[in-house]
Amino acid sequence: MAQALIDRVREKFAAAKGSSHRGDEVVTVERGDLVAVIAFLRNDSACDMKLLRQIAAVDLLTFAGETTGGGSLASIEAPAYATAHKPQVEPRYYVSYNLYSITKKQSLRVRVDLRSDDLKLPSIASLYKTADWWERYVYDMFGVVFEGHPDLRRLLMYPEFVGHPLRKDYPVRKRQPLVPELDFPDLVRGPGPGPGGAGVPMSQTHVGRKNVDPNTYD
Amino acid sequence: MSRLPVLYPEGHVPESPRVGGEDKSVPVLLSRLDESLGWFEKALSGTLGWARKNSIFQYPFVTACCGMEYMSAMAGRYDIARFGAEFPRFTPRQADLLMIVGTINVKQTPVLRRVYDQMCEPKWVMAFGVCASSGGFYDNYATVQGADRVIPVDVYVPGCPPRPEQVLDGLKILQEKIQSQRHRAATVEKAKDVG
Amino acid sequence: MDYLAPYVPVLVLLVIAGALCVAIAILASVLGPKRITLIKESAFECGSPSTGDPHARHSVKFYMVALLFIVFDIESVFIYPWGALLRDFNGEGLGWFAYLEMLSFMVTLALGLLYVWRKGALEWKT
Amino acid sequence: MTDSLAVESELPTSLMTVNLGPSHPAMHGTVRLTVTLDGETIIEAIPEIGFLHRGFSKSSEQSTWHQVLPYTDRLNYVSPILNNVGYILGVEKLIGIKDTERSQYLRVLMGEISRITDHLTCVGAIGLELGAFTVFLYAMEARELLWDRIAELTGARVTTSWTRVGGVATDMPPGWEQKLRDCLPRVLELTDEIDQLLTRNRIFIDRTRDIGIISAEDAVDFGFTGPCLRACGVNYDVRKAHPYLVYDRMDFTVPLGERGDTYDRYVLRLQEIKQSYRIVLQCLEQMPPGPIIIDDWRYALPPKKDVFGSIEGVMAHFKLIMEGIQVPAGEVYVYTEGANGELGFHLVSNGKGKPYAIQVRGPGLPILSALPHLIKGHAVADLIPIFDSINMIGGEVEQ
Repeated sequence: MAQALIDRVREKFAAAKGSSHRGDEVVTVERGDLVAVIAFLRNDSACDMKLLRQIAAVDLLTFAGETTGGGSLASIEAPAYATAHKPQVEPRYYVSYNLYSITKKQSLRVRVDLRSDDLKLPSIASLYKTADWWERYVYDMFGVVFEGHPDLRRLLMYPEFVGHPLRKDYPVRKRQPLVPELDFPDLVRGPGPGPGGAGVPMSQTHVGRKNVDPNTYD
Repeated sequence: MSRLPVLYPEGHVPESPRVGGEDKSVPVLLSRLDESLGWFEKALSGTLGWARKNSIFQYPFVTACCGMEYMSAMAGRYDIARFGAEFPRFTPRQADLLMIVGTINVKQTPVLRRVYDQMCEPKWVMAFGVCASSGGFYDNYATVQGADRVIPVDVYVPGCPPRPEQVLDGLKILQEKIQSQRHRAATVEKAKDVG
Repeated sequence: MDYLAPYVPVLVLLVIAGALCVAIAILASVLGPKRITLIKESAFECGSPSTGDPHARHSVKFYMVALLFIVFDIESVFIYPWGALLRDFNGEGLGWFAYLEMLSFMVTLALGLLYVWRKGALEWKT
Repeated sequence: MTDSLAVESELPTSLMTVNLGPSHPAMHGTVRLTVTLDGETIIEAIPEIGFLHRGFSKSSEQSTWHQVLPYTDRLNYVSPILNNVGYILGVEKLIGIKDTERSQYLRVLMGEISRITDHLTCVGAIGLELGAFTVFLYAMEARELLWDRIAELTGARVTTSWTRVGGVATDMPPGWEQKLRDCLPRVLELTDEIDQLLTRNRIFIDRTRDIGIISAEDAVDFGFTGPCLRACGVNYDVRKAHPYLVYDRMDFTVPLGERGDTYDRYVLRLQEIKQSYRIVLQCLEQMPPGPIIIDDWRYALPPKKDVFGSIEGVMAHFKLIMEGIQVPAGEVYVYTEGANGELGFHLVSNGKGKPYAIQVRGPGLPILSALPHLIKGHAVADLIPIFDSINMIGGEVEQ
């Protein structure tokens, strides 16, 4: 039912491309007229999209990659993504603004693709008060800078944190501790063989250990 | 009671950071009563242990889902008041037991460290739930793999979240530990940098 | 001294209570181990380093409320024993005199209340 | 006459900044609020969150679609089944399958029971932090009764991880329905006792009426959904606006508030408990017999007799466990009515066994961002009931 919405957007903004997957309508717009599209969707009486549900961002670096499943084998120690030999993907990020109209009961997602070298987007904090924190979240997790944002700081991570954790090339377990941590070996998983040592599932830790007495090790 | 055979993996496993570690804020109480004690000291230590064990004031450092089970442990059915540990004190000055209830993430560590340092002796720490004991299944950039990487911990209560009975069992184990520890009287130690 | 006799149990109670409090205070300070460190001396503000100075100058209205409370609370404290003994006064023929006495006490304080009310000290200016 | 008092306003007073830090009972342990006070009035409040950020999105990218389920019921850990249902509906929408009739009823039934426990906990917390400890104990007793039923069905009291792609994990044990019918009246009785204790209590009304008011436009602008939005009179409930599962066959009303203050948000939660009770009863009556999980072995584990009985069963079981469910590529946003508002999952799949990207729209995050707006100008003591009435749950706000 939101197909009419996409047509309305396309009338005013030729560059917009509509698409729909499993019933969710997404309209992809250029970065230039992003604010205009969202202002139109918000203020136009026919669309009346007053509720900005969420600003989601996705990093498409390993989208075509071969990250197989491997349920129980999925050792928590995911190999850190080596960007060197992996092909760069451009445009690498996309940010999707999820709008909903309470009165018209229809929802639409406005999507903007971003190249990895200029991660800039105009801020819509002036249109929606809730955009303030969502934009800080996307800045904190992906590093997308929102120009015109009243107070762009990290939302979740601590100021001393370097890097943006939800990027695909940020290793899962790269910790930057604030308080010096006592680093004693992982007594449960033990220093056993296998790729990750501490990352190897429990059952494989005592395989091949020298003085393991099988009947006492629970 | 028969104890499970505890197997130490080879290689250097440091003594539990709580005892004698280089960390200056290790509590004053030592864990082994086998040092030679006179009759009076043993009696004094026993009574002090008994008094402290039965009147634990807890500082609930509640962060995550374990808080729900903490509520159940405090509420009517699994009442923790039966063991004398009912009265939560929300200031470390008046608390004996620091209950770390829930996940400790990296941003929380300075707060946890500060609250622990500001607690008055004698103090104990209970890691309530798997996340506080070993990080649980949050093994990523944001979480600390167990509160014992930041502060010394006395009792680990497993479970995600632990059933209130497990919490009470953990409290019982802590009480046994307090009773068997050596409690000295009137020891005053002042850190160098304090005026 | 005989009329003091009924009060001996009260005296014993006070002595025991006082001794108990003093004992607990002494025992607590003697038996408890003390480890004084810099962080322990600093203020506790929910785990965050305390910003801002705690001795900020507050508005006068808080002090004024305290004063008004003291005045009118002590007034009610005086009325209680009077109320309890009014029947005995009446028995000894002093009823009217005691009643008028308390009335004059209350009127003077009522005047005070009127003054405070007219002065506008009762409105809570946020 | 009052001139001499006018001088008093010129007396210099300085502002005081207080840290309602992360480790504070009223802040539920996960928010630092730096409050600037003039005497008792709050001039400005700066919230700082992230003290319970546990890297849900990052961890979910390392686990298969089913392994993400335990992470979801730690998002809003007060009503975990609502998160499970919300997430699994998203995965099913990505795959394009629907679960069996009976499992839809089971999901609605357990979702509503979980919603009741959420509202009970919130109301208990409001009472507790305003000093009414008895209300907290009544709420906890009622919640224990419901947790027993949840534990008997799903196996866990809080961390249920109960739904599966295409169905649910466990069916109702024998005699469970009767036990539920026996304990629900006691839960309602306790809710009525809480109602009598607080709703017409002079002190409670003074502490919560006209405190933390937000207008309907501001609420929508701040992204409010759920009881906090309906307290301002906006009728938006995902179960009515976009019925999913079998909510269209349930007849229940959506209570609305008028002033959007703390009192309305409290009363709304009590009324929603009664509505959820009605839904639970209707679910129990209309519950159809039949399988609780679809029979498509590409997505659902085959029954044990097939796993050990036939080669296809073993292969399907092995592939599902080892490879995880191969969800077709695509991007989907699925929203359900969580206990605090619209709980949305933005799921992106690249056709492999692991989710490519998951971002949760926790209903608590936008509401918490409006906290400074809500408490400006109020006294410090009002901050506690306002913060309780928005029912901020660290897990869903900071993922």
